[in-house]
This record gives sequence, C-alpha cells and structure tokens, in this order.
Amino acid sequence: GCGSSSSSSGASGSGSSGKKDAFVLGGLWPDTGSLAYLGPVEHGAEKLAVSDINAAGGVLGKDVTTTDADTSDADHADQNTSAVQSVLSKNPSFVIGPASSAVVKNVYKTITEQKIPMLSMGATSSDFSGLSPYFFRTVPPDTVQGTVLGQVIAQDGVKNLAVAVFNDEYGTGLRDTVVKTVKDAGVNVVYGEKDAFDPTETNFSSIATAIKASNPDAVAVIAFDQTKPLVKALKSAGVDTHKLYFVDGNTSDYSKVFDAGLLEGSKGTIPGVQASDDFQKQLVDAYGKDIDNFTYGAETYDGIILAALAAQKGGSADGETIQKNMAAVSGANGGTECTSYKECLAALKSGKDIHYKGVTGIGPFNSSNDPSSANIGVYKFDAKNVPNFDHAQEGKVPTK
Amino acid sequence: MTATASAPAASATDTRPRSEIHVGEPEGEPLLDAVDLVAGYIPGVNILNGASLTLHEGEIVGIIGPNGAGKSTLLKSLFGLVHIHSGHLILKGEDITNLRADKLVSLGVGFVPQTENVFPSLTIAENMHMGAYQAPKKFNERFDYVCSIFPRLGERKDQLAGSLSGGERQMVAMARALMMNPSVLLLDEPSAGLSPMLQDETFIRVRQVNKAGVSVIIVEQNARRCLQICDRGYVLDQGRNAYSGRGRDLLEDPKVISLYLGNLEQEVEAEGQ
Amino acid sequence: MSEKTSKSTSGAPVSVPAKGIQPGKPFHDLAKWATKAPEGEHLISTAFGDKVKEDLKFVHNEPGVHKPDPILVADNVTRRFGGMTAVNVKHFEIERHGITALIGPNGAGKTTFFNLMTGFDAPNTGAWRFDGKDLAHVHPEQVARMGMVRTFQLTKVMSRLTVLDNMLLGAPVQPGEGLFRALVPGLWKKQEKANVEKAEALLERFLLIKKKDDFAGSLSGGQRKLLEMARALMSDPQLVMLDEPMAGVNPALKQSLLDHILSLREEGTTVLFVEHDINMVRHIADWVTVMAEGKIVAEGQPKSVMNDPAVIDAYLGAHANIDLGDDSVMDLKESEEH
Amino acid sequence: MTAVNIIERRRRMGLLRSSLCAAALTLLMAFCFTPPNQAQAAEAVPTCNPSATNGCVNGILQDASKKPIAGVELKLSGAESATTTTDANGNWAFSVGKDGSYTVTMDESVAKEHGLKAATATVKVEKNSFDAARQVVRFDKPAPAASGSGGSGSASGKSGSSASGSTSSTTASSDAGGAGANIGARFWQQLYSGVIFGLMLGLMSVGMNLVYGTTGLSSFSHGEQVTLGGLMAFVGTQILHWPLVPAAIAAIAIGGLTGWIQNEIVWAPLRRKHVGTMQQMIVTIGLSMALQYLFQFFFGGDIKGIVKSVPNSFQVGPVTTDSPTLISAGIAIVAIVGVSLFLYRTRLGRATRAVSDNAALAAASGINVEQVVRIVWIISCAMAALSGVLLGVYLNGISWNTGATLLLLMFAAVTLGGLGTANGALVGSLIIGVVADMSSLVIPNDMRYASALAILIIVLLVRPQGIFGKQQRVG
Amino acid sequence: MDIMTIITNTLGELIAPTTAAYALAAIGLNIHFGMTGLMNMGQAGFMLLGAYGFAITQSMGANLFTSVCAAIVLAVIYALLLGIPTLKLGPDYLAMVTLAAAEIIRIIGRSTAMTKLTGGSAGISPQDFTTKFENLSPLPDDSTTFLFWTYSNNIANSWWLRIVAWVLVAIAAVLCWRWFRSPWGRVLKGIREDENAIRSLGKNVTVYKMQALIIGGIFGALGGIIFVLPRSVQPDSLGRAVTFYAWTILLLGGAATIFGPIIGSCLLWVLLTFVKELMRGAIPETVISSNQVESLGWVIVGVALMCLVIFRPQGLLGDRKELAFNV
Ligand SMILES: Nc1ncnc2c1ncn2[C@@H]1O[C@H](COP(=O)(O)OP(=O)(O)OP(=O)(O)O)[C@@H](O)[C@H]1O
Ligand SMILES: Nc1ncnc2c1ncn2[C@@H]1O[C@H](COP(=O)(O)OP(=O)(O)OP(=O)(O)O)[C@@H](O)[C@H]1O
Ligand SMILES: CC(C)C[C@H](N)C(=O)O
Ligand SMILES: [Mg+2]
Ligand SMILES: [Mg+2]
Repeated sequence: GCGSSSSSSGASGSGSSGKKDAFVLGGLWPDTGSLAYLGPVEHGAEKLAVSDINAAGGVLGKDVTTTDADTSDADHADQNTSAVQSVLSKNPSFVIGPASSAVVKNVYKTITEQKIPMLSMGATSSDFSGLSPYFFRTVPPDTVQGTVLGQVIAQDGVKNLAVAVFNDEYGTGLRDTVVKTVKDAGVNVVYGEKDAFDPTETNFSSIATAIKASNPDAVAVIAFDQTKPLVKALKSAGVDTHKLYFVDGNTSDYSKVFDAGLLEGSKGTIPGVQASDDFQKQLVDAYGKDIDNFTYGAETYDGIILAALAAQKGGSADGETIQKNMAAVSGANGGTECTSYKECLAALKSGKDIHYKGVTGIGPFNSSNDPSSANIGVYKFDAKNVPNFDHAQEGKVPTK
Repeated sequence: MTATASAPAASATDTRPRSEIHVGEPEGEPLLDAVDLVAGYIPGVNILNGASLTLHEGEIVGIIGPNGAGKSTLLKSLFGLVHIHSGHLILKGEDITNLRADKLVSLGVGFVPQTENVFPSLTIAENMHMGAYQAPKKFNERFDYVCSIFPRLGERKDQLAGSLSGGERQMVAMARALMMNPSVLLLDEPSAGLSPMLQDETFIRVRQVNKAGVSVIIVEQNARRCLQICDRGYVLDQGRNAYSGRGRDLLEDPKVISLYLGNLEQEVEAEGQ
Repeated sequence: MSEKTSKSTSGAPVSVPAKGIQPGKPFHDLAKWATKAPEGEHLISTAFGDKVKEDLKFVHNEPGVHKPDPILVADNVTRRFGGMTAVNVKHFEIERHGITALIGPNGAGKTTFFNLMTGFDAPNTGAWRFDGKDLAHVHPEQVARMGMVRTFQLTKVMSRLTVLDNMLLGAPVQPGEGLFRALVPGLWKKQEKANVEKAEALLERFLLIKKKDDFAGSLSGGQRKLLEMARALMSDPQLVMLDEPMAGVNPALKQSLLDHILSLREEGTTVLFVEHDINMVRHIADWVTVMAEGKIVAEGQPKSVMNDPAVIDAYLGAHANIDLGDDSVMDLKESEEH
Repeated sequence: MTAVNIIERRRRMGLLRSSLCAAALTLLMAFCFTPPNQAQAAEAVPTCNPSATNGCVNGILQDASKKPIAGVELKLSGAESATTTTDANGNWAFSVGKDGSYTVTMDESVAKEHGLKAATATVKVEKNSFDAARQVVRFDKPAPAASGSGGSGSASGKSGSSASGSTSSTTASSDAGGAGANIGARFWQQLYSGVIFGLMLGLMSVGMNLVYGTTGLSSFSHGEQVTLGGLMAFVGTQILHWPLVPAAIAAIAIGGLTGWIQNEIVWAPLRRKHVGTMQQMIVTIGLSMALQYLFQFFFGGDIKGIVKSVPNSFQVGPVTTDSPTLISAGIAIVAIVGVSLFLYRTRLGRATRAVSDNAALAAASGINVEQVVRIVWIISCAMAALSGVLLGVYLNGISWNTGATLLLLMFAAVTLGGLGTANGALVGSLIIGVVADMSSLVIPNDMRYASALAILIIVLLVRPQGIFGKQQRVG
Repeated sequence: MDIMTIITNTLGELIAPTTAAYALAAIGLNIHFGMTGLMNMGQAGFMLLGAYGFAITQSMGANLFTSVCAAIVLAVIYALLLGIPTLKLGPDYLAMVTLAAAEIIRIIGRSTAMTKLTGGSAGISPQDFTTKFENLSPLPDDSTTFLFWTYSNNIANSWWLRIVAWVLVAIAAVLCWRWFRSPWGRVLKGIREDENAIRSLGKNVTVYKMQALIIGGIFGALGGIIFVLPRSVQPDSLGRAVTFYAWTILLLGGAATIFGPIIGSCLLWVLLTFVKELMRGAIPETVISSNQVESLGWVIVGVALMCLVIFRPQGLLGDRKELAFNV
C-alpha cells in the first residue's frame, strides 16, 4: 500500500506544473555499448551548451545543472531503463537523449509520462514523428536523409546499386527510403533490398562476396561502426571502394583507419549542416579531449539551448512549461532571429518572440515535433579518406 | 586374546602406550608413522579422531572395520587427499603431513582409491601411462608386468576405461598403482568386485610385491582373506583405533569376529557338512 | 537349508524327469502352498522358500533349462560392443520367489545383462518377458514400475539429497509426486509418513539410521552400497536385481543382511543377485547361474555348480580353499609362472 | 578517351587532391556557366542544389552500359522551360523556380541510338519538400513500369533533334543476373571463406575446449581473451608502430601471461576451495563483463583495425583470396594440429585429459594437477590471443566486444564436435564456419547464424554426445 | 553528488519491474537448474516468446487474459518442442541446445522477414501493447511518492506495474516453496543428482523434466512480459546477456533456494546501480571522461560479481555443504 500522498503538486513530484526555477538538465548518453563512439561529442556538446548558457546568465537567473546517465545500447535494455530512472530521480526539467532510435523506443514512455520533455539528437526513425507531445528531436527523420542519398546515387549515374545494411530499426528504415528513391529514378537494386546483416556481425566476407557477385556499380553502406571491416571486406572481394555511399551512422573521418585513397570519391550524407571548424574546436575544448566523430554534436547543442530558452520564455523550468514553449522558441510563430543563447536571452528579456537559429540550421518544430525543415549535408571523401562537405540540401520535412 | 588393545580413548590423542596402540609392531624406526590423525571433509566434522598407524619396512598392514569407520579417510589423509587438522605423518623420517599427492608419488607412495579409481575417458593403455607418469621410460617394462597379472588389460588396451565392467575397472585401478613401482603402496579395497579367482590372485600378488620390497597398507572388507596375508592389522571404528594385532591373532579374536568379521564362512561350511 | 536338498543335489546332476514342466506355467499351485501354513502362524514365512526348493529340486542342472514357475524369461538376448559380444544368452529363466545368484568372471556380461533386462541398454537381438509381459523396448522406469527393480554395481546415490530422501524416492506410491497434487500437502502427507516409517525401518536394518539426515554424497563406499540396496527394497519389488550388493560391505553386517534377503522372499519378492562372495552365494542362493564371456555356461543348485570343475577353473580359482598366508601359495605361484 | 577514364587515371596518378568527381570537371567543360543565383526562371546549370528558392531537375544521361552520352540537347518544359546539353559525363541539370510539373525531353533518335527506353520524362517539383525539391531523371531505366512520387519517365514518341556522335554500345552486359547465377558465382568463394572462418574459430575453440576438457569449466571470458589478442596487436601495430609479426608475438605473449595470472589469482584458489564449475562459470561471466568494459575504457567503443591496408587479392581457381588470409589459415592449421598432437601424443597432453576425468586420481598418479592446469590456461589464452590477431587481420578489425559476439559460435563449435575432444572442436568449427557462410546463399543474411545453430541442434539430436564424443556406459 | 539520490536510486532498483522480471526468470531457472539440474542457457528465449506472445496478441486487440495465456501457451509449446528431442542430452549439451534455440528465436524474431509479425529489429512499440494493461489499473491517474520513490501510478514504469510484478513474484515464490518441499520437488532433485538412478526407481524422468521445463519456462515467459511492459519489445534486449544475468542472479542468491532468485535479482541490480551512481557522483570529470566512468562502472560490477562468487560460492542463501558434493 502506498502510504504517501499523491503528489502532482509536491516539490518532489514529477516535473509537472508548479513554478520551478532551477533548470536541471538530464542527459541520457550512449557511453557504453556499440554507440559509445558518439559519447565524446555529445558530452562535449552538453558541456559547451551548459557553459554557454551559464555564461550568459543561466536560465531564469540560475545556473543550469546537469545529471547524466549511460543508457548503453538496445542490447542492454535493462541499462536503458535504469539510466532513465537514475535521471528521473533527480527531477530533471528536461532530458536530452538518447541518441539511437532503438533506445528511445525503450525509454520514451517512462519519461514523457512524467510530463518531462525529451529531445533526441540522433533518433532518426521515421516512426517517431509525433511519438508524444513531449518528444522532440533536432534531426529530421530518415525519410529525408534517405531521399537525398537516393537522389545523389541516381544523379551519379549508378545503374546497379547494392545496399549493405545492418538489420536495425534505423538501418532498414533508411534503406527502404533509399531503395524506393533510387528505384523510382530507375536504378536497379541488385543486392540488399531484402537482405540485411546482423548488427553484431563480425565476419563480412560472405556479404562482400554476395555483393561482388551481384555486380554493382556502387554500394550504399548503411551501418554504424561495422563499416570499417565491411569496407575492407568489400575491397578484398574486389568491389570498387571509390563508389560507396555512406550515411549519418558512418560518414566520418577514416584517415586513421584506411590506407590513403581507399575511399576517395565515395560520398555520404549526414543530417544537419556540417559543424563548422570553429564549432568543432569549441566542442573539443569543452570536452577536454580529442573527439574523432562530430556526428550529432550540433544537434545535441541546439537541443539543450532550445530547452533552456523554452524555460526562460515560460518563466519556469518545469517540464510542462518547457514543452509548451519549445515550438515557440524554435521559431514556430516567427519572431526575432537570434543565433546564440546570449542573443536570444536578451531578446526574450526584452519581451520579443524569438526564433533560435542554431548550429544545425533546422527549422522550427512542426506539429509532430520534428524539425520542420532541415539540412542534409552531402559529403565527399578525399584522398585521405576524410569526408569533405560538398553541399547541403535543405528542405521541408514532410509531416505525417 | 592377549594381543588386542583396550577400547579406544575418548580424546583425540590416544594416551595408551605405543605398544598397545600398535600391537606386534616390529622393532626399529617405522617407514610410515601416522600419529593421532584428526581429519575430515567438512570443517567442524572430524571423521578421524586420533587414528594412528605405523608401517615398517617390508610389512603388509591391513585395516578393517565397519562401513563408515574412516578407513578410506585414513588412507586418503595419508596420501594428502584429505586435510589433516592435527596429528602428524612421517615417512622415512620426513614430515609429510598434508603434502600434495603428486609429491608423495615422487617419494614412492602409490595409492589405489576405493571409488572413482580409473580415468573413464582414457583408454586402458592411457590409464597405465598415467600410472607411470613420473617414470615414462619404464612404461613398457611395467606394462608387461601388469599385463602378466591381469592379462585382460593387455588384450583390451585400447578400450576406454569408462566402458569396462566393474571388475575390469578394479584391475585397471590396481594395475595403475603398480605401474609406478612404488615403495609404499596404499590399497583401498583392491579386491572389491573381482571374481574369487582374481581376488586371490590380487592378494597373492600383493604378497609378491611385498616380497620384492614394497611395504603395503591394505584396507579390506574381505577381511579374512586380507588378514591372512597381513603381518599386522588394525581395526578402525569411528575414526579411532579399536584393536590391533598380528593378522592371524585378529582373525581368531572372538570379539573381532563377532563385531567385524562375522562367521558366514563357518556357517556355510557347517551347512555344507 | 535342509539336509535333504543338499544331499539330493550334491554330486553329479541328478536327472529328474522334467517332462511336465512348461515354461511360464506354474508347477505348483501357489495358493496351495500358502495354505500349508496354519493361519496366523509364523510358519508362513517359509512357504515360498519351501515351494521354490521343492520346485527346483527337479530341474536339470544345465544351462538354459526351463524352470517350473519363471518370473523372467529371456530368449536369444545378445549385445555387441564393436567386435565383442558382451552378452549372448540363448535362454534364461528366473524362478519366481527364488533367490538366484548370477556369477561369473569379470567382464562376463552380468552387468550388461542387467542393463538389458531393465531397459538401460538395448540388445542387438532378443526378447524377454517379465511375468508374461514382453519387455523389449520398454523404458527403464516402466520396467521398474512393473515391479522389476535393480541396483547398480557402481553405486548411484543422489549426492545432494539426504539419505532419507534417497530412500523416499524409492517408495512406489506417493501421490505428492504429481505436479499439482504436490501443492496440496493434505493429499500426500499421510502416505509420506508411512513411507518415512518404512524407510527408517530399512535404514535401521542397514545401519544407516544415524546418517539419515546427512547428504548421501558423504557416505563411504560401503554405505553407498547399502543405501543403494535399501532404496531398491523400498518399493517391495516383485523381482529385485542386485548387482554386487555386498561388495565393500563389512562382513558382519553382510551376514545380518543375508537374513533380510531371505525374509524378502517371504514377502513375495524374487531375488536375482550378482556376487563374487562365494560364501554368500552358497548361503542363500536357491539356484546359481554361471555366465562367462556373455554366455550362460552352467546352472544348477549351488553345491553342484560350485563343484563343477569348469566353474572352479574359470571362476573360483585354484586357491579358493587355501589360506593365502601360507608360503606354499607363493611357491605354487612361482612354479606356475616358470 | 571518356571522362570516366580521365577520372580514373587522374585518381591513380593522385594529381587531384580531393573532390574529383563530375562537379569539378563540369566546371571546366560547361557550355554556359551561370552561378546559381536567385533564379526565377528555369535555367540550365552545371550542377543544381535545391534551396528555399529553387528546385532542381537533373540527371545523367547514359546508355545501358553506363557510357555517358555527351552533348545531347535536353529540353525542359512545363511550369518553366529551358534547354541544356549534357556534358562529357552525361550530366545535366536545370534549376527551376516554380513548383509544378516539368517534362524533360530529348531527341527520340538519340534515345533509339543508345537503346534508351524513353525520350521524355515528366516530374513534379516541389521546392519545399525533400522528396520533390530535386528530381533526378534517368532515361536508362529498365522498363516503364515503375512510377512513384519521384520523377518517373514515360515513353513518348515525340521527335527531337539528333544528337551528335557518340558511339553506341547498346547491349547491357552487366545486367544483374538472377539469384541463381549469383549462387554459382558465390558458391566456391563462400565455401572458401567459410573454411577460413572455421579455421579461425577452430583456433579459439580448441583453446576453450582445452580449458573445458581439463577443468570442466565453460569459460565465458574466452571471447575476451580473443579480443585481448586482437587489441594488443592493434596497440603494437597502430600505436607503437611495430611491424605486424612482433606485435602479434607480443600479443600472444600477453595473452599467455593473462592466462597464467588469472589462473594464479582466480581459478587456482577457486579450485582449492572446491568451488563447482557452475559457480566458476559465473565468475567467468563476471570476468568477461569486467574485461569487456575495461577494453572499452581503454580503447573506446569503435572497431580497431590492426592493419590499415587491404592486401592485394588474387585469384586461385574460382576463389579470390590474398596472401595474409592464406598465411593466417596456415598458422591456424599448424596451431590446431600442434595442440591435437600435444593432447594425444604427449605425456602432458594425456595428463590434461586425466585431470579432467578425475583430478584427485590424477594427483594420486603423480601428476602435478595445478601445473597441468596452469599450462592449459596459458596455452588456451595464448591461442585465444593468436586467434584474436589472425581474426583481427582477417576480419579487418577488432573491437571491445568482438570476442563476445563470437563466443556463441565457439560454444557451438565445441559442442558440435564433442565437448572436451580436440579434433572435435576443429571439425565443429569448420562446420559452423561453412554453414554460417554458405547459408546466406539460400536464406537471408541476418539469419545465417541461426542456420549454423540449427545445424548444431540437429547434429546433437542424432548424436547426443557430439560428433567425436563417446558415449559412457550406464551402471 | 549527494548521497541521498544515490541511495534513492539504488533502492529504487530494489522494487523496479526489471528486478521483478529478472527474479521471475531466475525463479524459472531455479526450477530448471536448481531443482532439476537442467542447464537451460536459453531462458531469454522463453522470455522473448512470452513478450512476443503478449505484445503481438495485444497489438491485434486481444484482451489481457488472452494475451497472458498466449504468452504461456507459446512458452509451453516451445518447451515441448525443445524438450521432446533434447531432454535426453547430457547437461552441457542441453545447455548448448537451449542457448542456440534461444538465439534462433531472437534471430528469427528480429529478421527482416518477420517484420510484419514481430516488427523485426525495431520490435513492438509500447503504445501498441501496454495500454490495456495500464487501463486495468485501479489506481488514480497520477504519480505517487512513497518513502523516497516517486513513480507514475499507471503508465510505463509505474506503481501499478510494480505491484503486479511483485505480486507475480510472490506467487511464484509461494508455488516454488510448495514444490520444493513436496515429493514432486524431491523427484526433481533426484533427477538433478542422477537421472538413471531415478529411472531405476520407476519414475518417468522425461515427464518430470518436461514438467520442470514447462513450469520454469512459464515463469520465464511471465518475466518476459514484465520485462517489456515498462519499455518495448525489442528482440535484442532479450538476448543471451539476459540469460547470463538470470544465471548470475540465481547463483548469487543461491541455487535451489526459494528466495535465492529474488534476493539475487535485487542484489545484482542494486549493486549495479549503486556502483554506477557512485561512480557518476564520486569521480571528478577531470580524472576520466564521463563516458569512461560508465565503462569503469561496469568493470567494477564485473569484478564485484567475481568477488561475490569467489567469497561466497554457494550464493547468499545457498548451503555451503552442498558445494562439497559437486557433481
Ligand atoms: N566426501 C565426504 N564428505 C563428508 N563426509 C564423508 C565424505 N566421505 C566420507 N564421509 C564420511 O566419513 C566417514 C568415513 O568414511 P570412509 O569412506 O572413510 O569410510 P570407510 O571406513 O572407508 O567405509 P567403507 O568400508 O564403507 O568404505 C563416513 O561416516 C562418511 O559418511
Ligand atoms: N559400453 C561398452 N563399450 C564397450 N565394451 C563394453 C561396454 N560395456 C561393457 N563392455 C564390455 O562388456 C563386457 C561385459 O561387461 P559387464 O559389465 O557386463 O561385465 P560383468 O560381468 O558385470 O563384470 P564384473 O563382474 O567385473 O562387473 C566387459 O568386457 C566390458 O568391457
Ligand atoms: C546515432 C545515430 C547514428 C542513430 C541513428 N540515427 C538511429 O536512429 O538509430
Ligand atoms: Mg572405504
Ligand atoms: Mg558387473
């Protein structure tokens, strides 16, 4: 029997109504597990955002504090929930993370049920549009990235495309969009339309053999870190590694991994504009150590700034207020454009509506809490196997 | 009977004079001297409560006693397989209390356990190899020797010991211990499960081995046969020495007969008349 | 054992007409024998024994002979391991209520034969019937439930169960062994009590009562043998097959247990046992069967079989009646070898 | 010389630093160069990227064999109109201002000449939407079957001006064969890779089986020993910049050392306390957890390549391979055969089996049980390290959890062969490797390990003691 | 970091649904291994099937009772399919077969070919299967603080789920207690020790083993349902790691004891959370980066687990004496 009160208004209760001025940022990060490589950049972004906010005077005049936990990956589902409990127990005003769709699926209900808004910086599953009024994301769904990648592939004149994709919610979802786009443009998909490999796969030789045997002009590789061995396996099987297409999960710097020239000419897409060198430098400084991979750093940063602004605008750092004001500060109702917390804070204080234009370059949140418009950056690998920004494609994110 | 000792003392240390504990013991320094051994498997539960035993060069010493008396435990503790809590154990003047079994083997002690005495997933030949582990060079010579005692082992040398019959296992166990040509041999019921002919054969072999200079301690439930070949015998009861004496004397001691030996043989013989 | 029997069977096998004997048909009417004992009197306890003795008196001492009232009949049972034939029994019968000893040199196939009869091993050929029921391809547990219980030569005790629990597992009736009935103690407590009583009585008899709450794994080698046998007796089997039950058992205790075996028969149990202790065989067996190299090579009254030169040669050995402490033994041995 | 060839050659010569594709070349070759400014009307541009103010209709004109068709005039009509000519790579692009339907047309004769199925295509552009802001039009699509939200072409019979000469090569030589043809091509290669993988697996399994065979312990941390080997080789080659061979030797030495240390501080005391193998197994689970995350702590969560380069492959009969793979396979075979000989031919090897059967009796036979077990741990962990190195090279990378993901396969291999038998582990591994690799010929790739495990179950149903296991007698 | 939140979070794990789910799974395993000696290395398979059975029928609109039954029926069918051919295998081989079978279930469940039914690797989202369960709750829609725990009453990781979960655990414990002390349990233990001996005493070993496999499997399936209710059904989250944890829990608590699995589960998760919370709080960012802290947490948990077994091999409640007779 529960001896105690039902405490929708209690101070110790969940982040529901009631005025609250301390903004506690909950962070759910992939610190361990197969996405651990995203950990550094996200932590860096978190630190950078918090220090930027606090340097500008904090939220509602108070410094932002953080409480973090490691969700690990979906293979450690127990860890997902216990991390959430750990963060929730500290009454966060707002939760940033988790990065991957599979983990979001495991945890979003517990968080949003407490009326605490959460924002994922990386969950791109197209099923998540309008998942919950309390669920936001700063990345566009995979349908967008998939379309752009598909168009890039078609434009390059690929005739027979093989897709090496790992069987994961994100992988297969993205694959489906890519396949649909390229097929519409008249490209044959010779491998991988149905076939996917296991995320824990370590031995790629038979997949490489199958891909080679299907005689593709180009191969789209949709995977996380499995890309490294996979590309080498493709190369040894005799597949042309200059005609590979990568996605957000694997478009990263391979200069330390492959011999120079291996990937030269291959392309990749990452949602969001490319993080500027300056921003990257700031992230590294904030993190205190070198960061290899900058994927979703900007998304993390913007997510936190948006939430802080929302609290500031609503005048209270509780979940419901933040949730109500998220769309507004992201510019859904128009307003003065501002590009940093400091600038936006000043605008807010002077009573203006604002439109935060952050590092990601996403548009205001739409009715499904997805960014209404977004950029997909297209990158091209140079002779050092480093992806170089080629161009970005901007556009409206379709609503469901 | 004069040779029998009085009832066991209550404390772990046997306070009786040595000559009473080890009745009929020859003169001189014993080869193996176990004094007041206290040992057990589980902490707090002692199985041996001050058992003592001596073995002199060239002797065959038999141990008999009811089931669960601690005979096997005594042998195991002599061989370092059961932890000795107190008391001490001296072999050829050296203290070997709680010495590791393989060290004892290199000191020339051989042991045939009562149960689980073969390597089931090894072939007979490999079992024999294990017996001669510390002297692999002598393998062929010794193997021929044991095959002369148990010809079946030679015939079946590639059969897995795990598929052998009970008696055949017993042969393997005995043969394995003989492989290393020990100077002290500890036998735990070597005749159990063997056919009468082989039982006799075993006992005779033990005598032969003994004649060749091996000192033997033998635990047996086939007590009559055993005591026939023993120089001396001990009766163990509840982890203590109950009686001791020359083999023949024990065989005829009415108390020993009624308590431990039974008189089935006589009865059957009487019936047969 | 009466004077008369031993006399009539000693010496060369006596050929008594066995014409009227048909396999599977009782030679004597059991009811008639039972009534021989005046009501309420202890004498009943020898009824089965006497009957068996009477019956077997007229049976030929030859391998594979038919017996008046067999409980187990085996035909043409063979079992080969690789190239070796471990068991090759043409015909074998066990007399109901009799105490039959199965002897033979090591590796003769006795244990294998037990395994085959009780379903623990499958023969290459052969058929056998227990109490008229065909047993080929019957699972061991069913064999046991039909009333044919065996023990193992290499003991099988349930190490991490107490001795008492080991015994209780031998009890044939226990409704609480059903999955759902187990949840309602009322349904089985009474039976349990009865079983415990019986088990304790047996343990008492086998000198294990002090150990009853200890784990069976802590028993000494001989005690395990005793437990194994006691457990088999829990179920009041029709036929109990004991595989060297007394190996490693203290002689004094062994002697007292022989009486117990004798008394078993009077409760209607048939006993088949393998044993290498000749005195024991002589003492309690009504009938002795000798196996060698998988075949049944001799059968008969104990006395006659034990004096069979072939048996002596292959099984008992030359030293059977010699004191091994004699130096003559050694000389003999040496002369044999040279 | 075609543009593709130019690109190809330049790449080889390494003349251009980066971004070498069509874009750069088009810049030089474009007929009309206009910066993509706020175009209101449709415009022909060298490359087009959609933005808030413009959409794109673009494509690449090539024939069925991917030969670009240069210099063909394309007409855009619809909401706005414009004309362009394909460049040397066949690329063309229109930037359009208005949303709406656009039709791209080329001369029918060109289409005929190059065997294209259609000469016109109609698409709908919507600046604001990702799927419609850019429409890629390809005339070399197979048949006029597909049609979706994107740009679909419809065949039409309009005439147009003829295009200037480019040779016609109309036959599609590289049409994807059916699955059947693929299987033929893949069979030997996958059999081969299955065997190689089986050998690697065998190397790990034999070590694991050795520990099982001696102590009865199924070690769940064996996978981490494999990972350790790979990671140590990574440290050697990539961090200390040693050549591979000394790095590998160092890794093996470290592997053996860890085996020795863990035996001394963990397993020996546990054995002394007579802790059961089930409990020890839980300890291995704990150890595996600790080691995995220790690796992650030091090396991070990503996959590490032991060697950066991909060796040149060559053809042996129907199989493509490279020398490191062959050498690795050779080393694996030698190591496994060595261990089998050790087990069956040497005194110590026999002793390991004796210890596994009955440690007390082994001691009673004069075997120094502790020493035997120590040696077994060292050999087992050293072999795991060796396999980690070979695996890391063969699989092109090793990460903190590589070993853990292979653990199940090791167990399967060991069980399949028969627990505790040396050659069983090898045969089991080969079967698992081959089945896992070959099964993707017939079943979806993500289920291929299921088939290997199914084989295991089926074999165990037929031979409950594994392939080489021997049945014990009852009674 | 204040000690209070560390303690709160740590103790929160004590009553978490996940803890209960693992306890149920471990109770099932206890029947398999602790009582019968069946080395079931595929308990996660039962859990996954339970979760699938429940979630799929729920998403198809079945009522709660039907769904739970479906989960149980699936577990029973699986146990039969698995058991009939394999129960005669030796323990180590059985371990392998169950491990493989559970992996096969997971691999098939997550394969793209099964997307229609199981959702493939994405699994089944909570909104598709948790609503009916949450609606059943008699508690008011709100959140409640009890002592220092605050959870929502009905939704997701809620009090309602906690109550149901622990009631289930209690029922399972009571059933086990009865079974352990009954002749049925004795036969199972006999089978654990030596099945041939039990056979020779006329008990149908296969039937008993099958009963044990089924009962333990049903507990596993129920555990699976509880496991997915606060999150979602994702095949990968019920992989072999879950089985290993269940084993760890069982042996930590003490096999063949009634409360062992429950205590073990509480201990493991409390330990895990405590270590990680402490690390998060106690190690300054400057020493090692925050994501290394998390790995270090796992390292410590691993080492702690080893130490627990090394220093208390019989488990918290186990009997030291039993260890002396390892089979
Ligand atoms: N592993 C063990 N753990 C605990 N107790 C044991 C163990 N082995 C034997 N015991 C106990 O120690 C006592 C002596 O056993 P031991 O085996 O020495 O008897 P024994 O004299 O050899 O009997 P037997 O003639 O039956 O072989 C017995 O009461 C037995 O219960
Ligand atoms: N599984 C098996 N594989 C190979 N040979 C076997 C197997 N089981 C038994 N044998 C052989 O069959 C023969 C008969 O064995 P069995 O155990 O029946 O003998 P036994 O008469 O019981 O002997 P003992 O009196 O020694 O117990 C033996 O030679 C034995 O080696
Ligand atoms: C971190 C990202 C690569 C995750 C991926 N976009 C997902 O949805 O799972
Ligand atoms: Mg003994
Ligand atoms: Mg036998």
